[in-house]
Amino acid sequence: MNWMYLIKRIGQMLLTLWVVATILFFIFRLMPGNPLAAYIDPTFTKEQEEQLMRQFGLDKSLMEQYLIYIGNLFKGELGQSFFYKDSVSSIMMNVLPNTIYLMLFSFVIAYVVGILFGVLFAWYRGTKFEAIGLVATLITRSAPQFWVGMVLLAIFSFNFNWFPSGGVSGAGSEFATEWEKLTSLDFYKHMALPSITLIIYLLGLPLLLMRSNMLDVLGDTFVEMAKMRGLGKYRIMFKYGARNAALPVLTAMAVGIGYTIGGNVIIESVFSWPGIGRLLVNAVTASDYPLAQGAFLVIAGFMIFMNFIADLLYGLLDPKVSVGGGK
Amino acid sequence: MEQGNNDLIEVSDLKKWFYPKQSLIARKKNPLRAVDGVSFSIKKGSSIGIAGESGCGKTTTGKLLLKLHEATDGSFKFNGVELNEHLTREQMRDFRRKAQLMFQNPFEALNPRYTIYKSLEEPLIIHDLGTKEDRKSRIIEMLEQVHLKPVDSYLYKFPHQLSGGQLQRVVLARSLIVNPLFLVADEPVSMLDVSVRAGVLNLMREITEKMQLTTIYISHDLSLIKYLCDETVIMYLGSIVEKGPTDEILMRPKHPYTMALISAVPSTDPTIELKELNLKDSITSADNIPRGCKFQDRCPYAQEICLNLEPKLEYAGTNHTVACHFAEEIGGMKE
Amino acid sequence: EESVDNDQEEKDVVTDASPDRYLDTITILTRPQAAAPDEYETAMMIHDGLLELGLDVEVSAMPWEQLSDIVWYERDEWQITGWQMAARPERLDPDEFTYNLFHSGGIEDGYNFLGYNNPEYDAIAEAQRKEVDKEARAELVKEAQQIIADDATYHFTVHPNINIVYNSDVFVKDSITDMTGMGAHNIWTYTGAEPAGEEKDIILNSADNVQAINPFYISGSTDSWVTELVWDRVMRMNEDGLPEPWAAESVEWEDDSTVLVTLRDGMEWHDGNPVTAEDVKFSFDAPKTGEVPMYEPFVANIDNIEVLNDLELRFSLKEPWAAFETSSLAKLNIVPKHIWEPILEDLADKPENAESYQEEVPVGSGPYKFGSWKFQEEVVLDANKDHFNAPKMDRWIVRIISNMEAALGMIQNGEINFLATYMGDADLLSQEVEANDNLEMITSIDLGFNFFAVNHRLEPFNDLSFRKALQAIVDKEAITEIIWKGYATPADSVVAPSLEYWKNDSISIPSGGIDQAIEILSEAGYQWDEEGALLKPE
Amino acid sequence: MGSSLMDEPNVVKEQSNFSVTFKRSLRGVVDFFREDRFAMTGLIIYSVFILVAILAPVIAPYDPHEMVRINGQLQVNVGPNSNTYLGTTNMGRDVFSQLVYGARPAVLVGVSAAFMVVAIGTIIGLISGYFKGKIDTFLMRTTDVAFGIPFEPFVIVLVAFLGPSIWNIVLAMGLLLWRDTARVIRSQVLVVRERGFVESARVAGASHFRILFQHIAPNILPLALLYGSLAMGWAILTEAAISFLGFGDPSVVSWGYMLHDAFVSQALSRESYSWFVPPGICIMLVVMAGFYIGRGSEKILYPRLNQY
Amino acid sequence: MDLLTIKNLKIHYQLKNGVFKAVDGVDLEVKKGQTIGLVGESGCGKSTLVKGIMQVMSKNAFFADGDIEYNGESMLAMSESKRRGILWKEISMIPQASMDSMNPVYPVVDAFVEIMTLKGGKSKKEAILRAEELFELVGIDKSRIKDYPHQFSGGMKQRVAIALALCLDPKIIIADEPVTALDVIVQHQVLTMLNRLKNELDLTIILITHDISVVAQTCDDLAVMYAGKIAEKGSVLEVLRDPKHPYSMGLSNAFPDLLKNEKLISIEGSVPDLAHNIEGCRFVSRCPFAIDQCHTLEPVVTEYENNRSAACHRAPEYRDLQQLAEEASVWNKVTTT
Ligand SMILES: Nc1ncnc2c1ncn2[C@@H]1O[C@H](COP(=O)(O)OP(=O)(O)OP(=O)(O)O)[C@@H](O)[C@H]1O
Ligand SMILES: Nc1ncnc2c1ncn2[C@@H]1O[C@H](COP(=O)(O)OP(=O)(O)OP(=O)(O)O)[C@@H](O)[C@H]1O
Ligand SMILES: [Mg+2]
Ligand SMILES: [Mg+2]
Repeated sequence: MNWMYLIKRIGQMLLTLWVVATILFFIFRLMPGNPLAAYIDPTFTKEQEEQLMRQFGLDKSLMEQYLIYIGNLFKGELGQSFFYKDSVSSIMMNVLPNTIYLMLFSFVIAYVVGILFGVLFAWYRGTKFEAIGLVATLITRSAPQFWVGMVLLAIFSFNFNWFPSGGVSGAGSEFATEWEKLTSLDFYKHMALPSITLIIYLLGLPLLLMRSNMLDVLGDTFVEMAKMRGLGKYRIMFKYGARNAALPVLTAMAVGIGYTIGGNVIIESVFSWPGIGRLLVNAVTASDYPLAQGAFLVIAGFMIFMNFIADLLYGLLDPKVSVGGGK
Repeated sequence: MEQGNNDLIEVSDLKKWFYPKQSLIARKKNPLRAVDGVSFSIKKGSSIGIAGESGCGKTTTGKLLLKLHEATDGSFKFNGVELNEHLTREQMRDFRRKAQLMFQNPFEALNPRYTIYKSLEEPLIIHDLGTKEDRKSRIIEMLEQVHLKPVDSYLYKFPHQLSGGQLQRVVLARSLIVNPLFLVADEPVSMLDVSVRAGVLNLMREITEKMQLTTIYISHDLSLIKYLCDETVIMYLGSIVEKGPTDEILMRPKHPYTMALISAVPSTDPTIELKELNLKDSITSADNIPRGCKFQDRCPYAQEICLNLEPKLEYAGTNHTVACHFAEEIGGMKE
Repeated sequence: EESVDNDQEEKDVVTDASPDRYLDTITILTRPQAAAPDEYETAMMIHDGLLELGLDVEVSAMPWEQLSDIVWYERDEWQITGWQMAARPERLDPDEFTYNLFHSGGIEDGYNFLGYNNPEYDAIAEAQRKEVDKEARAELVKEAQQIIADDATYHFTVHPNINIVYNSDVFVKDSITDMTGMGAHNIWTYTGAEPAGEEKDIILNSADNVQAINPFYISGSTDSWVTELVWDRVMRMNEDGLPEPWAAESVEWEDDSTVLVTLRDGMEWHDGNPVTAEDVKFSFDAPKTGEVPMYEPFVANIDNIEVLNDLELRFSLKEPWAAFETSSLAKLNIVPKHIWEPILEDLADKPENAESYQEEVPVGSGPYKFGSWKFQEEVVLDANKDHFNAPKMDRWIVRIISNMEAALGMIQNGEINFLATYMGDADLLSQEVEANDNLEMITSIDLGFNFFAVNHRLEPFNDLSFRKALQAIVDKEAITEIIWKGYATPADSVVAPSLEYWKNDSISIPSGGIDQAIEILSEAGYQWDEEGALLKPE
Repeated sequence: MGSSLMDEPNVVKEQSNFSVTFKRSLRGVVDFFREDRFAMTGLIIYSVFILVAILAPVIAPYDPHEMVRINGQLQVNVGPNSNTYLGTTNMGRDVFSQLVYGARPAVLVGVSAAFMVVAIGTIIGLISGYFKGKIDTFLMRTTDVAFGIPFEPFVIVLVAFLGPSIWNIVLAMGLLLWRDTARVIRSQVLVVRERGFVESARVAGASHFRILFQHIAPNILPLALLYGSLAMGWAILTEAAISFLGFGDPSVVSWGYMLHDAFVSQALSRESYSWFVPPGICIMLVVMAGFYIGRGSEKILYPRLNQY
Repeated sequence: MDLLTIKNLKIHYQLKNGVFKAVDGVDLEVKKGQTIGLVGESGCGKSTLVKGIMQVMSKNAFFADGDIEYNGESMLAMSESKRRGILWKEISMIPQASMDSMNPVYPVVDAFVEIMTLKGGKSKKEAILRAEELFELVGIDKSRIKDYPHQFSGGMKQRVAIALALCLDPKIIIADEPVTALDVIVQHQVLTMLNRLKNELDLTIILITHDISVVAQTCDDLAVMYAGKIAEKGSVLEVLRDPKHPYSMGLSNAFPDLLKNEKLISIEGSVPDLAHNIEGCRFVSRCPFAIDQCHTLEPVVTEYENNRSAACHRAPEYRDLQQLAEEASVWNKVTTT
């Protein structure tokens, strides 16, 4: 293990985070309008307004505010929501798990299925199976997510009533623990439609990536040699081909998780999924800056972290890197 | 301009270390000493060959001499001017005109989007040589020199429309079109088919002689070097282990590595049997160089001193130097 | 093409008009189509009308927060804006609408954001406030409505229909209460609805998040639904829109400014403590501490509260207040003193106030107890079977569904059984109800109303005849038919037709469309240039 | 010393060969399209939509905002018929006309986002990959930052602040989307700069500018164009998504706006498929066109495929 | 009897517009214990031939004609399962690029175990023992079987590849350019290894290369291939010393030798485009001795004593031609015409 390198990379990650946080701060502070507009009721007096400004630290100079903000970030404090009058981090903790469940669940399925079909499409390059499959993949990848989600809703929820149309669990369901929730059928029924929508969308990337990596690997000598040894088709396909082609896909996966968290906004809105994406949209609509800023920062932090992981994974998994020096 | 001696190139203790990219698994943290203290000089108009096993730093040396790499350390004088320091624009331009490189892979060396004409014209344009007409006539002249006739049928072709042998001729023409003094040819024929290889080699021999060019040939193939070069340098892991006139080196090698190298070259004569090599397997690489002689773990003659003291290049005859503590004994043994 | 020609014949066309007779571009503010399709479409209609009148017009759609920010804080900056007044129980009394909206006291920073200033009107608005005699007060209120119409103060569009759909497999039909101006979604329904089958949960939808469950702070409408059920009030508005005693056994006016309240015996907080007169006094005194800014205006007129015994207390008002029952007794939540007193004391010297305090488990005394709250998802309340008006159902669950299409789907597939808010296409809703045997719809006319406000401070809206012309353009009938598909009632006053007692039904407002507008403007001296652009009177 | 050339120091100004080079690389692009059926399909889709966008006023029978009246009768929620080919919206607007006009913002957003992506991404990638060292580090850290910013939320926030105009959406996308292009181009440049002909140009004494723009750039042009075409799809999808969430430009009839309009007007429940489906398909087609071109250019990216 | 017989084998590639005749009628007999070298210019179809024998052809390749017989049985006609049985068990192969010939994500022993358990009917334990044996045989410490491919040097990898080729005791080993791209010293090690194994294990080896010195040092027999056909065949000594085909003559001229001091002569021109039909001799465009007949009539293979054969119209006059061929000027003529 190269600790110095790890430390350097962590340093780089923190730097990136800091820059993003700074950009964010200035975006939110320098935009037009009164940041407290949504909050201040018509019945407020001038004094009350000023008191509020003080309360949120808005009476200080921009630089001071910035320093306080960064200082708070270090302490893990994201401020107070204007809207919910609660600390941003505790609000976020309510919804973050939901986003993560939905995302991970869809992700794992999408990647397993995607990789599988990527392998098959590469193996059967040039056949009808591939041509049709590829067109289908491109269609799913091109269709607007919200559109797909709404069509699925109309068909499977409203029309056939197979799946509930929104939320993470049935009305009034009570779970003693998160674990109980995660093991209940009800939860998966609720997750079905949003995750299908997400899977349909996510599927494309690992599939296409796997396919092209696989095509690359299939041209490699060791695959040809495996054929010459008279090994079976599936053995060659998976042990030789997929096993080697999957490495870049795994790195892509790490980055992809980060992206999906950020891109979940739409699915969460369509399916009333109480996640961080929807929280962000609501916060932006309500001009709840601290909340919007906090949600944004958490999403960004997650993405930056996943990029970092992807980088490390790449170093760990790529034989060329781990061979070091060798040609 | 005329210096006291008539060496065009003087290299002393030239080094190029590559620092590996960091990664989480720090398998190798040491710098890779691709060229590790190389000294030699080349007389004007003479040709010298650099041989050695793959990865010993031949190409890197060649690139250092063309300033395609910045040297880590050492000195490199061209025509008496020190080049291993920051050069002015003018100096650099001048050097670029006088020193040229011929690439190993002719299929790569020409911009696939340029016609042959354009590729050949480019150096002339860069160096502001001649009017358009001058340039054209110079191009035609060069193509004729490399025996690409009739010239017209080549001028406006694209690289992919030419065969490897033809391309390598174009590459040669391109490197010579600005009338350089110095040419580095890095494995100039290794990508070519045997049957056309000879043609290019002959051509190079003919032209460099005619133009009085100072040339460095880089190859792992000793038979080629023998065919082309007056002098030979044998490299091992970034250092020179032996150098001297080609015939001398091939006939009377003094370094155990050179010997192994020579006896490893297969002959086209089926009656000559393959000889056993006197060499051990190695674990040494350019980023993991031991104290003492770099060749110690492969050398069948290695002794205590070889593990501790790095041998210096020492004279072992006229113009013949070798870096081995036991050069005399081993060289003698052979005879 | 044809109609344009006709118009031009009527118009008074001048050539070489002086440049200062031209009007600036008029910008109509509206929420985007997504948020308020009807408002947006109405804005587009006004846009087209003004364009035809010969003005430069543009529609600027922006989110509510941004729009209200401009209208409230930059009172000189906007020209026309879409707006609406929502139905709230206390608005069943005409006081809020007649006084707050138009009294000149609110021009600077009050509800009179449009800057309407008419001393004659101010006098009437003040008088109705203090007039305790109901009949005399009704006369004053009607007079006020007439002035609002005559001055073309607001450009009313409609009272929307409130369409509430419930599942008749779940609820017994007659057990749903339709409350005047408020619709079937109200506390009477939630306490009175009887189960028709196995299902004992009321599951309803809300488009907005629950922001807080706090008796001292109600931020969004969904918050108010919850607080209404968890906390009791001294009085409640009944289904006819009149206040009636709720937690009180009786409310007696001893004179114009003294009220004796007797509480019901045996009420208990959800934590088991008894509800006493001290709690009530605390609830009405708390806003005066400064920690509960939201409720301050509703106790400002209370001089003092005297606790007579555990169940009786006397309110003394600073001056007569006709709307005291509605605006104060039926508005403030009764909160447990034993819980909130320490909290308020603790907050006294902190910058935060009670509004930002969230109890872990909110404790009230109302018909429902707090069950659970899943953020952005749902709030569950359990029936308080010990309540004097105990619900017939077991639980009340509000699901947050921001998506109307989804809500409509869910009432059909049974995920919800009570469609409490529906802002979508009413036509569609009634079709679906038609198609589903188990769905029933209750339609009522909203107490609230939609309108466009013009800025009376600015040209050309400071000119009554221009405002009148605009009234003619805002064709309420067409708006009702096209935009609301008939699921609304044209509005002409701040008082809804359902409040028959207060409503002045002899109001007339020009509605002749573009032709009448041209006529009005021509009479007032407006002219047009040869390209059809409107010119101010000289 | 003294070549015949040196005797006549007749300096001729170098004529810019860039246009020639560019034409040649364009020719390569054209050949590529001609050879690959996938890419060709993509190109045709693009062309059709661009054409529709240009000719929108000619093709569309109504103004997209106009409430259609036939014989004085307002056409609300009617199905497809000979007057309104795809029926009307709940406000009586012609869906077909909206669809046709919708091609305009799509092309506008797509092309301008693609342009920004290609221009910014290519320049950053080129410079970063070519010069290495500090410049590279700086640019790559900047790219890291761009990669650390979630795309859709960023667009939403920026649009919410700058106002819901289509140009702000494009701007927001342009501010971020270049990141992928820059990275890919950089790694491609790292490869190309080591190729023989680039080194040979260096030996010949070519300037950085010449090497960058004459030798390297033409070789990454196809890649840049590929990313441009992908970005085009992305941009259109994003615009649709942003509109769908209600942050779109309310004055511009885009496909995203149409879907949004259909959605809030509950076209789905009303089963007005002729309103709801076509904009989705249009978006899909345009995005897919980008992918098609991408799939075609596999041959450029993976030359080994040509062997099979 | 011949172990492997290739009869008039034609392997063509299907192109978009037409076929590319990479192997166009090759006859070759391989006897047990024989080491036969196959030399030829790049693109003459050597690898295609090997892939044809190993039955792993590109998708667009097909057998146009001819047959491959193993032990007298047609490999093209036999069942898939039988054919798979022959692969590696009977005929195995040493690839050119040994560095990429093994799955990089598994230790090398995995390939041994895989092939021996799947096809050799051995248990895992036995397979590992056998692998260790083979490692010793090719001169690598057996402790290294658990290493990953990238942990070996180039020469070692090539030796591991040889060991792998030996693990099922095949009768025939095909080595497709086993030493190209290797350093002379490593090349030397590999060639000596092959020589040793050939003698110790009585292997039949088909060695493919473009380097006649490699063949000269390892093989008994030599077949010179030109543009999809065998130009000349015979014992190494005879073909190199006493070539009957002008191409063979030219080939020895073009090879530099450390021990000889003569001027190199190249064969100018290039191989004809195999996508087109070729009339006459394939070498005609580069042959300094071409006569009219060569342009129109394809030369037939003529057998000579000592199992030699050549396909040239002027083969009968080969002694005269050999003398002429030593003159550079003779070969240079071709370029200018
Ligand atoms: N740009 C570079 N970065 C890092 N290491 C390099 C670089 N170029 C060369 N090396 C390393 O330097 C060493 C010497 O390489 P060089 O190319 O000079 O060898 P060579 O003698 O030319 O080998 P070959 O015969 O294979 O061409 C090798 O270990 C190589 O991996
Ligand atoms: N899949 C293919 N489709 C079309 N042509 C092919 C295919 N594979 C090989 N070829 C062509 O067939 C000819 C023979 O190829 P082959 O690989 O057998 O040559 P080779 O003698 O092994 O050459 P080298 O010495 O370069 O390895 C070449 O011209 C090659 O371009
Ligand atoms: Mg090299
Ligand atoms: Mg081959």
